[in-house]
Amino acid sequence: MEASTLQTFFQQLINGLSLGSIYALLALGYTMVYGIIKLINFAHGDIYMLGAFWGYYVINFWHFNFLFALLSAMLVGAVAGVIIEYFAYRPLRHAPRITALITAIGVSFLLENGMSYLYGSTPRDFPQIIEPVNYHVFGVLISNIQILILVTACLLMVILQVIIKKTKMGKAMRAVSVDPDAAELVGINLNRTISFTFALGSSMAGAAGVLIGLYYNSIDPLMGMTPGIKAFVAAVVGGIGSVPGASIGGFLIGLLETLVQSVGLSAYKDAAVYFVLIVILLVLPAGIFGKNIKEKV
Amino acid sequence: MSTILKVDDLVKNFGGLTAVSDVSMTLNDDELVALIGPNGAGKTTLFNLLTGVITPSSGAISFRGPKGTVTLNGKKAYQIANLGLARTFQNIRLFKDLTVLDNVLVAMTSQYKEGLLSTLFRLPSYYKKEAKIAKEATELLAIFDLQESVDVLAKNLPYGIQRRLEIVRALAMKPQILFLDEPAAGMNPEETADLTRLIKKVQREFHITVVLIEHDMSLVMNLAERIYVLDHGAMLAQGTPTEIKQNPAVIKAYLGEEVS
Amino acid sequence: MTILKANFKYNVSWLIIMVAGFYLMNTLMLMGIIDSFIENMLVVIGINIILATGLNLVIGFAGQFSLGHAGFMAIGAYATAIITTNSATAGGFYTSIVVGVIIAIIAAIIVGVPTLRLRGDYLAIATMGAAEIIRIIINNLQITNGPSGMFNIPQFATWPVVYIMVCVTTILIANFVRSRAGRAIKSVREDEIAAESAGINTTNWKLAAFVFGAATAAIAGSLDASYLQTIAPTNFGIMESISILIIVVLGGVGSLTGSVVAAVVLGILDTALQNFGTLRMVIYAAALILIMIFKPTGLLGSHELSFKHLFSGTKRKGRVRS
Amino acid sequence: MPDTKGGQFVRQANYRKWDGIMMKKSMMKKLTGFATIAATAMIFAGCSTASTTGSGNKQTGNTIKIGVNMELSGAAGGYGNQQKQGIQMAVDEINDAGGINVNGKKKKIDLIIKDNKTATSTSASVAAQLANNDKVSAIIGPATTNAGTAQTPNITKAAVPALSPSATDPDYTLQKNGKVQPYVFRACYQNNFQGGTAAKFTYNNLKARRVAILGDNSTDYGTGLAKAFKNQFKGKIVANQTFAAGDKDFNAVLTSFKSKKADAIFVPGYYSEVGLIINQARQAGINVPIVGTDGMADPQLVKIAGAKNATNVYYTTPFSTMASKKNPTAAKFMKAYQAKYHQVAPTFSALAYDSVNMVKQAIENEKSADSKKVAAGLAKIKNFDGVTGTITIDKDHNAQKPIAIETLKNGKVVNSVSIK
Repeated sequence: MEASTLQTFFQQLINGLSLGSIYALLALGYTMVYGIIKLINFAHGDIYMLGAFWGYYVINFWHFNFLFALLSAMLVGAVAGVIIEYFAYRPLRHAPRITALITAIGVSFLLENGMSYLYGSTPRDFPQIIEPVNYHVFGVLISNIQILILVTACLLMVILQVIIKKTKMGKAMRAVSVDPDAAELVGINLNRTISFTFALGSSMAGAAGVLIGLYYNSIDPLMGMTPGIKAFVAAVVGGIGSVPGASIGGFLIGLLETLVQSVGLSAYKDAAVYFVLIVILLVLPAGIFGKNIKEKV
Repeated sequence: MSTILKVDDLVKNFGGLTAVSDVSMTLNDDELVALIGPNGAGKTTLFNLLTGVITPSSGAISFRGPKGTVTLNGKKAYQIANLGLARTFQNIRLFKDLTVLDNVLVAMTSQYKEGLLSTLFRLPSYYKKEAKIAKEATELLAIFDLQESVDVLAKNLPYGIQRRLEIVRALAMKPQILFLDEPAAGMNPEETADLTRLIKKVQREFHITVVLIEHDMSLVMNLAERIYVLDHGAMLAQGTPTEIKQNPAVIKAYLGEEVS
Repeated sequence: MTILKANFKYNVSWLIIMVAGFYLMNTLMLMGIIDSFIENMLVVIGINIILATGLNLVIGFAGQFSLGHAGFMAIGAYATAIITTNSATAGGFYTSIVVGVIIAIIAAIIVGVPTLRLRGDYLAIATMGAAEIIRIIINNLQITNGPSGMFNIPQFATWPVVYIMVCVTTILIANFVRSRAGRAIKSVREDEIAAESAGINTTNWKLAAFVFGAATAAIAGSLDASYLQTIAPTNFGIMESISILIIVVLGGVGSLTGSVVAAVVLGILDTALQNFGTLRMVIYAAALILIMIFKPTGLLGSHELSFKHLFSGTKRKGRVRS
Repeated sequence: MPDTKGGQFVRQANYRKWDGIMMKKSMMKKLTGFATIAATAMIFAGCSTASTTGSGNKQTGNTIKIGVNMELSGAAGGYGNQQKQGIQMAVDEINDAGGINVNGKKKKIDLIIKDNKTATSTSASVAAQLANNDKVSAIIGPATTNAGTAQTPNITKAAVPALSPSATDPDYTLQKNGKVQPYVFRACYQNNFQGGTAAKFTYNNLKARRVAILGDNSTDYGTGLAKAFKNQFKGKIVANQTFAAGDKDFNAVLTSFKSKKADAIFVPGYYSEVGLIINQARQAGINVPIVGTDGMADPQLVKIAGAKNATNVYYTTPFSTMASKKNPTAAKFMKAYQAKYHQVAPTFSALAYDSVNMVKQAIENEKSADSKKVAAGLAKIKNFDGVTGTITIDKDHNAQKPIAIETLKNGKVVNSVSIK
């Protein structure tokens, strides 16, 4: 097990990018939901967990193939997102934002512990529906699943960007995120737009659940907790509300964690992430791609 | 009559946009000055620059305070406020969930001290200070007929009273210059008339310089001793109401804008 | 002097309630009605009251959304654990509280000066990050015994000590809130720009509230370490900050009485749920969502229990009758 | 000049100086007042405050109450629920056989299970309730060291013994002065013993001289074992890195190990993460031996790692499928567990199962279910025939039992070596 410095560097780059693509995938959903109703949807990480469990069951028991598992998990994620929004967040749309945040935390607890109660909290192995294959490129290892995740993350980012910029619904979403009352006045259906955003964002999480389950081969009811918070950090670093920002933030956090671990400071990898977060916020208070809106006096 | 505030070549750029360009003006003791101009002329921006809410891109503002003349550029808003420049806002900015009395007391924060110990342990000196400062505030409120509503939350006051309270809050700062940003906005003629009397009273009784932005020309002409006219961020004209009324440039810029 | 006399009445009322509460609890304990299980619950509730009122000062009164309360609690807890392990005397314990408070104040200044410029959720996530950094550092230090945490910490924080500390910190916070300082921080919460224009140095007042909150959190941490006699870095993670936040929001943001009530309600709920095993957190989460949906401003909104209002209320009634 | 109220208001009197003087005076007065209050408070604190000290719980009814203080939710919920299954099974078996023989009279076990949600304060509260209100004879649990140490003061006050199936910190059973905690016991190895065994095995049997450590830094289990290994390993530690529970990506650390020329990797942690480490190490082409401890001895490990990858993997364990062939108690347990829960028994369940039976043994030996007697009985347990081996409780209340090292090849246990 020997490797040249350059090979190690590129290997770590690949490691960082694949970890980053996972954060990016989750951050996309976070950023969309936050962008539209300014709510840190704590339950987002748990929808990702639901997606993973759905994938686990349909592959194991209904023998879905990968694509169907992925698409159905996106659908399940979307439905879960819409239901959560309808029952838990919609009644609180005019309540103080901190109240909605606590509800989001409550939903997150409910999903985590509800799943623990129903299915136990022991980790399960995810069915290996795609046999992992390693490619050696100039001594650097990269697996087919890593490529798949990286490509999916980028693809979804582009699709989202197109939806937001080009479609009518996308325009409505942007309008609502700027001023919900004004959007309603010009005839935009507020509820439908917000539901659509939740569906879209949550379907990203559902897809991430299947992909990450496949990649790491281990799922459990609490799996959404840590990546959920990291993904939110990624979204904030990138500029919350911005789709490219979420991706850049995700890759940045992934690369940073990899860098810190590769120099032997793994005990401080989370501390480094939070430190960089604070520094970025101090320099760019709205994140890298965020627009810093000053209050009008 | 001596100069209390002198503004030289003040410029403010927002990105590529010049909101205020090369504005110079002077304010004297105890005078009532109006700042007029079409919408978007940069009046509120000028107020924001003078009171430190935003910082100028270039230019100088000097103020003759009780401790000699100081430059206001680069000073924070609270420092400028404590030097004696108080203001109200175009869209009322009261502390909505505080009582009328507390709104006024907040403005008096820097006029007294309560030691940490006496605050935390409620030493007798705390009660004395509180009583004394509350008395001062209530007296001030009484001058403006607000003594009945001291315990009312600011957000529960009628609109016109809210405007009045904002003026009282500014006066509680014991200012030397008071900036009023469209004090009559949204008021009916009766309320406007009340307000006119109020501003006159303030200026007369408190001996302070008052600067006001106003669109209501009858109010402006009725009140102001001098008028500055701002258009597209630049100072278009200045003079007495009679002079301004007859200034062709003003008529063109102002009426032209208003007609279209 | 009349002002003093008038306020004397309210202050004495509070004092009587506190002393009566103490003797009631003490009697119930001597009678065996409060056993060590209920005592344990009461102490945990007490510590949560300190934490929640301190956080409410920052969130509810200064309007600064901090999610890093557990970090400052950790500082107090470790100060007490380390000092009393080496010097197991009451003097050592009280010194450790002071040391913990001082370190927490320094940490709060280091964290607060840069981050309090941020607003809303950005501030929340920055303070959460800062608290995590504190926890990770503690997790990797020798003196704190790393992730194993510390145990066999001598117990000085018996229930009377905790009771007195709860009373003292609550009084201090309530006094702070109803003073010149309290008005200043509330004005910052209401409208930062207007506050600045009213001569309020918003940066300093925000920091003052943040630092005060951190100091009380450190006291709570000290009591926690000394009462439970065991601490570990995992006790002070994001989830702990969130659970304190939940107490604050459930009680009502901006209501100290609400924080006290919510700490009691949640304390009892939490204890009652011990028998439900895995289902416990499911019930807790469902309760949380339902309370928030049906009572979005918390149990008490921004209302406070005040003798001034009670007394003047009766007076007004009296006048009507006569 | 018209002098009005407003004018007076503006021209404020210079009252600050005067105020300063007044303040000093009143400060003095108030400080004395405050001192009085403080003194009163001290008196409160000093005299006649209630405190409870127990003399143990007597068991006079027809049942024996045994409490369970367990991590059923929260971070360690997964491990806690495995233990609960083991406990439940042991109790069912005992009750089906009529109960525990107390001085000739069979008494059934009344099991009281409570959740401490992996929190120290809740653990203390649960212990207080079990010991004082439920009047249990003994407590099984908690699973983690931190939750365990949090209950120690309360059970000691109430004189109720607690037997933890899996608290591994060396000082767990000790007081600050090094003396043994009279009511604290454990059924598992302590870290120094297990870490040392792994170190010796790695050096002597695997002949590894350069070892990289990747340990769980979020629990005392991982760090304690890593420390013990480091202290007792005669070769060189070339890298010492950590992860946190819940981490899923170890590629960066494993890649960094490549350049360290390690002969073996020591991974003290639980199966959830170690399984992933094995998986990712083998994927990354790292084929050196991976050595771990009993936290990874779980059937789920191989599933997460992938059978193909679980090769050249070693771990210390008191108990396993392999050992069960030689140990009839274990074989019986494995079979019954499979029948009851439809899965292969994990180590945590086995340890918990043994814990209940050790309590039973203690009660039968002492012919009493009084909590103090149970404590005495637990301290005297010798050559107890458990699923996890023949157990003797030593003077520090640690479970002494033989340790074995198992080898995995293609996901199957192919070898089991006993270490002395």
